[in-house]
Amino acid sequence: MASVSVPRTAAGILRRPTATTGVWSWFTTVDHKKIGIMYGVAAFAFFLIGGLEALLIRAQLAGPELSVVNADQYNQLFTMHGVTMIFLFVMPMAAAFFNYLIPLQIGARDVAFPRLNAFSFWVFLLGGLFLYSSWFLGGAPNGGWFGYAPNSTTDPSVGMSFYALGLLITGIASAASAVNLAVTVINMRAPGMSLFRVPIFTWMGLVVQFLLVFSLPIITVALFQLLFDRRWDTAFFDPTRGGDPILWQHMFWLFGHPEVYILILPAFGIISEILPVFSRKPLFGYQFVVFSGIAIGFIGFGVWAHHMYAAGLGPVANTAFGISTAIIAVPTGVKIFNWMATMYGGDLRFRSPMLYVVGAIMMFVIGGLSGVMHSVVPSDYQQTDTYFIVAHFHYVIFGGGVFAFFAGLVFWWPKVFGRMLSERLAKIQFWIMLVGFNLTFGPMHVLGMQGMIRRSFTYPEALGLTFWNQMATVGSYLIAVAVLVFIANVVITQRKPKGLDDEDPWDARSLEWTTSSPPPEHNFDEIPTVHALDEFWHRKYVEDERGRVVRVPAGAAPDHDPARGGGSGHAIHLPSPSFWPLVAAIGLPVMGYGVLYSWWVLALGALVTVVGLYGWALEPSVAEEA
Amino acid sequence: MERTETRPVGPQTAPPRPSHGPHPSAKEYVRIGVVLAVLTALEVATYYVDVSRAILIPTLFVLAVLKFLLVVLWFMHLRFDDRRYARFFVMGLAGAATLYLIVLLLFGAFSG
Amino acid sequence: MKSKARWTRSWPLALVLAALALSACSDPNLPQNTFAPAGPVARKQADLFWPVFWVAVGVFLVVEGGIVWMAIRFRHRRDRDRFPAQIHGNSRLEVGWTILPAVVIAVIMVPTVSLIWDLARPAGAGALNVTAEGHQWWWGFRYTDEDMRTSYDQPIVTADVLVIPVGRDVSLSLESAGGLIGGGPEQADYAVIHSFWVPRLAGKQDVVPGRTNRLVLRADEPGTYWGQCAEFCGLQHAQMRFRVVALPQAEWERWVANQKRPAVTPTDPEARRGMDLFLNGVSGGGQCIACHAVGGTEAASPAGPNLTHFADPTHECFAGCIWETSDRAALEEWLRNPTQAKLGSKMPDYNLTEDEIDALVAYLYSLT
Amino acid sequence: MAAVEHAVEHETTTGLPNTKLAMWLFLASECLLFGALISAYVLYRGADPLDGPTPADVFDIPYTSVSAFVLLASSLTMVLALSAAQRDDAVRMRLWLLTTAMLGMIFVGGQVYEFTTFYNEGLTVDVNLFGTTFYVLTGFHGVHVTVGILMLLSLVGMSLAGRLPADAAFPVEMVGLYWHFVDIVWIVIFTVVYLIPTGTAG
Ligand code: HEA
Ligand code: HEA
Ligand code: HEC
Ligand code: CUA
Ligand SMILES: [Cu+2]
Repeated sequence: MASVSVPRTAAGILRRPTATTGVWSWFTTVDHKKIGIMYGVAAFAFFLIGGLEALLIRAQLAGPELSVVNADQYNQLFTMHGVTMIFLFVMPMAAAFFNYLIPLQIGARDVAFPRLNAFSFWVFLLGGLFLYSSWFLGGAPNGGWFGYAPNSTTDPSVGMSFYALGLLITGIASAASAVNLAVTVINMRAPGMSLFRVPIFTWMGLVVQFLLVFSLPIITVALFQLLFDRRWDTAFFDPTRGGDPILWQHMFWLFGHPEVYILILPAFGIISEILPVFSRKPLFGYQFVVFSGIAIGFIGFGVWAHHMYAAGLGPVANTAFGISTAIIAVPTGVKIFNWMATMYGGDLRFRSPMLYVVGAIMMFVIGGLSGVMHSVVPSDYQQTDTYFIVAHFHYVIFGGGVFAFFAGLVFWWPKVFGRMLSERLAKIQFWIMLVGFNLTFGPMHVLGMQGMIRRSFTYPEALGLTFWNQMATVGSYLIAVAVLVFIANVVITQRKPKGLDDEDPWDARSLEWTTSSPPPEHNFDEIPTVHALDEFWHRKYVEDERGRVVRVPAGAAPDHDPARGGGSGHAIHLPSPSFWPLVAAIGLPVMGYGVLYSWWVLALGALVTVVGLYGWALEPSVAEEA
Repeated sequence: MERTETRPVGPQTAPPRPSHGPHPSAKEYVRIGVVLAVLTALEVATYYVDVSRAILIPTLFVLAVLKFLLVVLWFMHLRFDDRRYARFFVMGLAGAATLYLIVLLLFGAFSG
Repeated sequence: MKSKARWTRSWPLALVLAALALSACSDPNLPQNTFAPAGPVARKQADLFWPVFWVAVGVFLVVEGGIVWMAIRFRHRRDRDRFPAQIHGNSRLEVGWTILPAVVIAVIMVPTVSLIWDLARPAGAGALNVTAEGHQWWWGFRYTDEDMRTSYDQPIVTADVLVIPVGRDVSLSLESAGGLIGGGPEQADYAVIHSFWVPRLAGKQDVVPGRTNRLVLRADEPGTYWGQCAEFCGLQHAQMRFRVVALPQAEWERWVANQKRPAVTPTDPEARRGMDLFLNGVSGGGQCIACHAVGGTEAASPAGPNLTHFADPTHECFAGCIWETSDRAALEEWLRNPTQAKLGSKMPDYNLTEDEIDALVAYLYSLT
Repeated sequence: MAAVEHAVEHETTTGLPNTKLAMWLFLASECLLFGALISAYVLYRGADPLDGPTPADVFDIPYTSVSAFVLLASSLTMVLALSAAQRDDAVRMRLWLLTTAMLGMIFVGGQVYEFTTFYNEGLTVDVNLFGTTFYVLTGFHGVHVTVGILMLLSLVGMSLAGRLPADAAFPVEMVGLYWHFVDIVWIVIFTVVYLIPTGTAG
C-alpha cells in the first residue's frame, strides 16, 4: 500500500485526499487501474445509450413511413448515435484497455503522468455529459457525425454548437491521454523490455497514441472554425462570403480517417494478444504484425479524400486517393494472414475470448472487403451515402472492434476484478450477438445497393426496401438481447465470492498475468526484469532442443515470484490521490456553456480551470509523510 | 529468423543521462539573438524595396526558414539534444507541411 | 463441435441461397436499384462493381473458409495435451502474403482508374444542358440551351421532375441554390450541400454551394427513374426526392412545345377564383407569388418550385416527390399546412380556408 | 525494493525525461494545429473580399515589425534565463524570466492595440474572409503567448516562494521550449501574413 498518512494541506485551503477506498477515492484517484475501470464503465454506459438510440432508429425504420419519431428527432438520434459510439464509446473503451493494461504489460507502476491521466478521464466524462445536456437545452446535434458545413453552420438549432464544443472538450481529453500513454510506453518499460519485446497490444496502443497526437489538432482547428462560424459569424465555410465548405470536409476527414484506425488498432491489439493464448502458439511474425500496424497508421493519413469522391475534386484526386485507399488492404491483409498462420497448426481452445476473437476477425474481413469495394471510385459513386456504407463501417467497427472489445472484456475480467465471468453466458451472448449482428448489418449491403440513402428517417413503400429493413430491425433487437446477457453475466459474476481458482485461468503469455488478480495498487511487488517477448509464457515453459515445449517446474523459473501481491511493496511511493485534476476538468464544460450563453460563465469556467491547474502544479505528486 | 530471445539479457534501461546536452554559453545566445535581429531587419527591409513577387517570396521564405532553424536548433537546443526529440518534432513539422500542402494543392491555391 | 459440422454441411445450401438472392438483386421493379442500370453511366458502374465483388467473394472464401476449416481441424481435443509446434514466423510466407494482395489490388485498380477518367469526360456536342438546383428540400431544373427558351423569353424551368429525351446525353450543372426566401432562421432556404442521385442512371455527384459540379447521364429506355438527394442537407433530407422522366423523341418534342407556352388561363370559375387568390393574395394576406413563378403571369419568383405546368402529366409528384401530383387529398393537405405535412418545410402556413384550398387546388390542376 | 519511485524523471527506459518527451510530442502536435490555421489563411488570402478592408488597407508593417522584434528578443531573454538557471543563479533567472514575460506582455499589448485599430477601420471577424482568418490565426497565437506569460510569471512566483524543485533549470527549460515554439510560429505568421503581399496588396 502507498504509505501515505496525514497530508500536507495543498495550497493551504483544501486537505489533500488520502482515501484509496470508498466512493470519494474514485473522484480523487490517480491510479491507472481505477481510472481504467472508470473509463470502461463510462464508455459502456455510453454504449448502452448509443445502442438505445440505434434501437430507436431501427424501430423508426422497421417499416415504410412509420412515425415512431419525427424527422427532427431522427436527425438528432443518428447524429448522437454516431458521435456517442465513436467518441464516447469506442475511443474511451480503448482508453480503458490502454490505461489498465499498458502499465501492467510493460511492467510499470503507473503511467508517466498519473494526475494528467485522471484529468483526461474527467474531461472525457464531463465532455460527454456536456454533449448530452444538449437534449435538454434546445436540441441535440443534428448534422451527422461528420457535421458537413454549411448545413452544420446554418442549422438554426443550438445542437451543432454543442457538437463543436463537446468534441473540443473530449478532444482535450484524448490529446492529454495520448501524450501521456505514448510517453509511458516509450519511457516506462521494465528493464529488459526492448521495443521488440513490448506486447503487441501495447504496440498498437503506441501507434494509436501517435495517430491521436497528429490528427487531433486538425479536428480541433476545424471545430473551432465551425464554432466561430456559428457563434461569431465568421466566414470559414460560408460560400456567400467566399468561404469554401470543402475545406471543412478536408479538415474533418484528415482527422476522420486516421480516426477510424484509432478505432480499430486497439481491437487489432486485443486480437493479436488473445489469439496466441488460445492457439497455444506465439503470434506468427510478431515483427510483421508490428510493422503492419505502423504502416496502417502511416498510410491512414494519406487516404482521407476517399470520403469525398463525389464532392467533385476531379479525376486526378480521385485516382490518387482511390489507389492509396486500396493499398491499405495490404498491411491489413498481413495482419489477417498472420493471425490465420497463428491459428494454423495450433491447439485451438474455443473458450469464450477465443470465440469473440475469431468472430471479430471474420466479421472485420467482411467490412474490410466492402471497404476495398469503396476504393473502387466509380462504384463508390453509387455506394457513397447509402446503407452500403453503413454496412461497411458497422462490419469493421462493430464486427471488428466491438467483438474484439468483448473478447478483451471476458479475457481480462478475471485480471481486473478477480472473478471469472460465466463461460456459458459469455458463449450464449456471443452466438446471439453474431446472429443478430449479421442480421442487422448484412441486409444493409443489399439496402444500399437497392437505393436506400443513409440519414433518411423514412422511406416510401414503393422503393421495395421493407423486407430487409425489417430483418435489420429484428437483428438489432437481437443484439440488444445479447448485450443484456452480458449485463446479466456481469451482475451474476459480481455476486460470486471474489477470488480465482486459477490465477492464470487462460494460460496467458504477457506480463500483466505475473501479478495478482486484481493487481495491488503498486502493480508489482518487484519490477520484473524482462527476458523475452511473451515473458510470462517463457517463465512457465521452455522449448527443448527439438522445439517441443516443456513446462518449467514450479518455483524454478527465474524471477518468478510465486507469492503474488503478498502485501509487501511497502516503501513504494505511489503518486497520491488528488482532486485538482477533477477541479481543472470541471472548468471546461463550464467554459463550454459560457461560449453559448454568457461571457461571465466563460470567465468563471476559465477561472475554475486555472485554479485547478495551479492547485495541481503546486501540489507535490507524492504527498510528504508527516 | 524471428525466434524470440529467451536468454536473459541485462537491463535495457539506458544509463541515466543528463536531461539535456551541453548548452551554448550566454554569449553565444546573444550572438544568435543578434543574427536573428539582422535577419528580421532584412525581412522588414524587403517591404520597402520594390521587387517582383517571384524574387520576393523565395527571399522571404529563405529568411523565415533561417530564423526558424536558428531558434529551434539553438534556443530550443535541438542541435545539442538527444536526436529522438528532433525526430518527434520533425514528424509533426513534416507531417503538417505535407498534409496541408496537399490540401492547398487540391484547392488549386497556388495556381492563381 | 457437432453443431459446427452440421454448419459445414449446409454450406452448399447457403451458396445456392446467396446466388438466388443475387439474381433477385437486379430487379428493375425496385425504382432505385443500382443493379438494374438503365443508362450507360450506371451500367459501367455496375459492370465494374460485379468483378470487384467476385474478387471480394474469392478473398472472403479463402479467408473465412480457411478460418472455419482451421477452427475444426485444429480445435483442441480432449485426449491431447501437448503443445503444438511453436512457429514464430516465416519471412518468406509473410512477404508472399504482402505481395499477393498488392497484386490483386493493382489488378482491380486498372479498370477503376480508367473508368474514373472515362466518367470525368464532359458531354459531347449535342448534349442537353440542364442546371439542377438543390434547395432545402426540393430540386429545380433549368433548361439552359438557347432552343429551350419559352415564348415569354425565360428558360424552361421545372420542379421535382427532370424530363429528358431518351438516348441523348444530358449534361447537368449542379448548383446549390438557396438563400432566396426571407424570414427568420427557420424560414431561410440555406445553400447547403446536396447530392444528386438517380441510381438507375448514374452514381452520385455532390451539389456544393459556391461550385458547379457536373454530371453526364443518359437514359436508354423511356420510363420514370427515381432519384433522391443523397447528402444530408438538414431536416427534410430524407424527403428531397425527384424523378427523371425519359421521353421518346416525339413525346419529348411535344413536351418541349408545351413547356414553352405560358401557363393556361383557366376558364372554370373555381379555378379562376384560385388563380385570383394565387396572384393577389389569400385571406390571411399570404402571397403565393412571393415565392412561386407561373409563366406568363406576374408570378415570377424563383424561390419556390415553378408551377407553370404543375398539372402536366410528366410532373408526376410534388413537394420533393413525397406525393403523387394526382393525389388530390395530399395536395389539399399540403396547402392546409405545409410545415406539418412536411415537417419544417420552407413554405409557410397561411391558414387557408377550406374554400380557398379548393379553389387553389382547382387552379393548380388547371395548369397543364 | 526500496527505491524511491518518484524520482522517475531520471531513470526512464530511454534515459530521456518524461516531461521533456511529452513537451516535444505536444509541440509536434501544435505544428499541425498552427499548420491548419495558417493553411486556412493561405487558402483564402487574396480572395477579393466582397466587403470590408483588405490587408493592404490595414497593415502597418513598421508597427508589426517592432512587435516581431520584441517577441524575438523575448526568446533571447528566455534562453538567458535558462542559462542563469543552469548556473544556479536564481536572481538572474528570475530577472530574465520577468523580462521575458514583460516582452511577451508588450507583444500581446501590441496585438490588442493592433486589433482595436483594425476593428475601428472596419475589419471584423465577420466582415470578410480576411478578417475571419486573420483574427482567428493571430488570436490563437496571442492566446498561446498569454498562456506562456502566465507560466513565466508562475515560475517567478514559485521561485520566490521556494517551491521550484532542486533542479530549477528543468521547469525553466520546459517553459522555454513552449515559449520558443510560440516564437517560431510568429516567425512564420509574420512572413506569411504580413510580409508576403497578397494579390490586392500589390
Ligand atoms: C474501424 C473503422 C474502419 C476501418 C478499419 C475501415 C477500413 C477501411 N475503410 Fe472504411 N469507413 C469507416 C470506418 C472504417 N473503415 C467509417 C466509419 C466510414 C464512414 C464514415 C461516414 O461516412 O460516416 C468509412 C467509410 C469508408 C469509405 C468512404 C465511403 C463513402 O462514404 O463513399 C471508404 C472508401 O474508400 C472506406 C474504405 C476503407 C478501406 C479500404 C478500409 C481498409 O482498411 C480495409 C482493409 C481490410 C481488408 C481489405 C480485409 C482484410 C484483407 C485481406 C484479407 C487481404 C486481401 C484483400 C484484398 C486483396 C482485397 N471506408
Ligand atoms: C462504434 C460505432 C458504432 C456502433 C457500435 C454502432 C452500433 C449500431 N448501429 Fe450505428 N452508426 C455509427 C457507429 C456505430 N453504430 C456511426 C458512426 C453512424 C453514422 C452516423 C451518422 O450518419 O452521422 C451510425 C449509423 C447507424 C445507422 C444509420 C442511420 C442513418 O443513416 O439514418 C443505423 C441504422 O440502422 C445504425 C444502427 C446501429 C445498430 C442497430 C447498432 C447496434 O449494434 C447497437 C447495439 C447496442 C445495443 C442494442 C445497446 C443495448 C442496449 C440495451 C440492451 C438497452 C439497455 C438499456 C439500459 C440498461 C439503459 N447505426
Ligand atoms: C415563402 C415562400 C412560399 C410561399 C409564400 C408559398 N410557397 Fe408554395 N412552396 C414553397 C416552397 C419552398 C416549396 C417546396 C417545399 C418542399 O418541397 O419542401 C413550395 C411548394 C409548393 C407546391 C408544390 C410544388 C411542387 O411542384 O413541388 C405547391 C403546389 C405550392 N407550393 C403552392 C403554393 C400556394 C398555393 C401558395 C400560396 C397560398 C404558396 N405555395 C406560397 C414556398 C412558398
Ligand atoms: Cu438535399 Cu439531402
Ligand atoms: Cu476513411
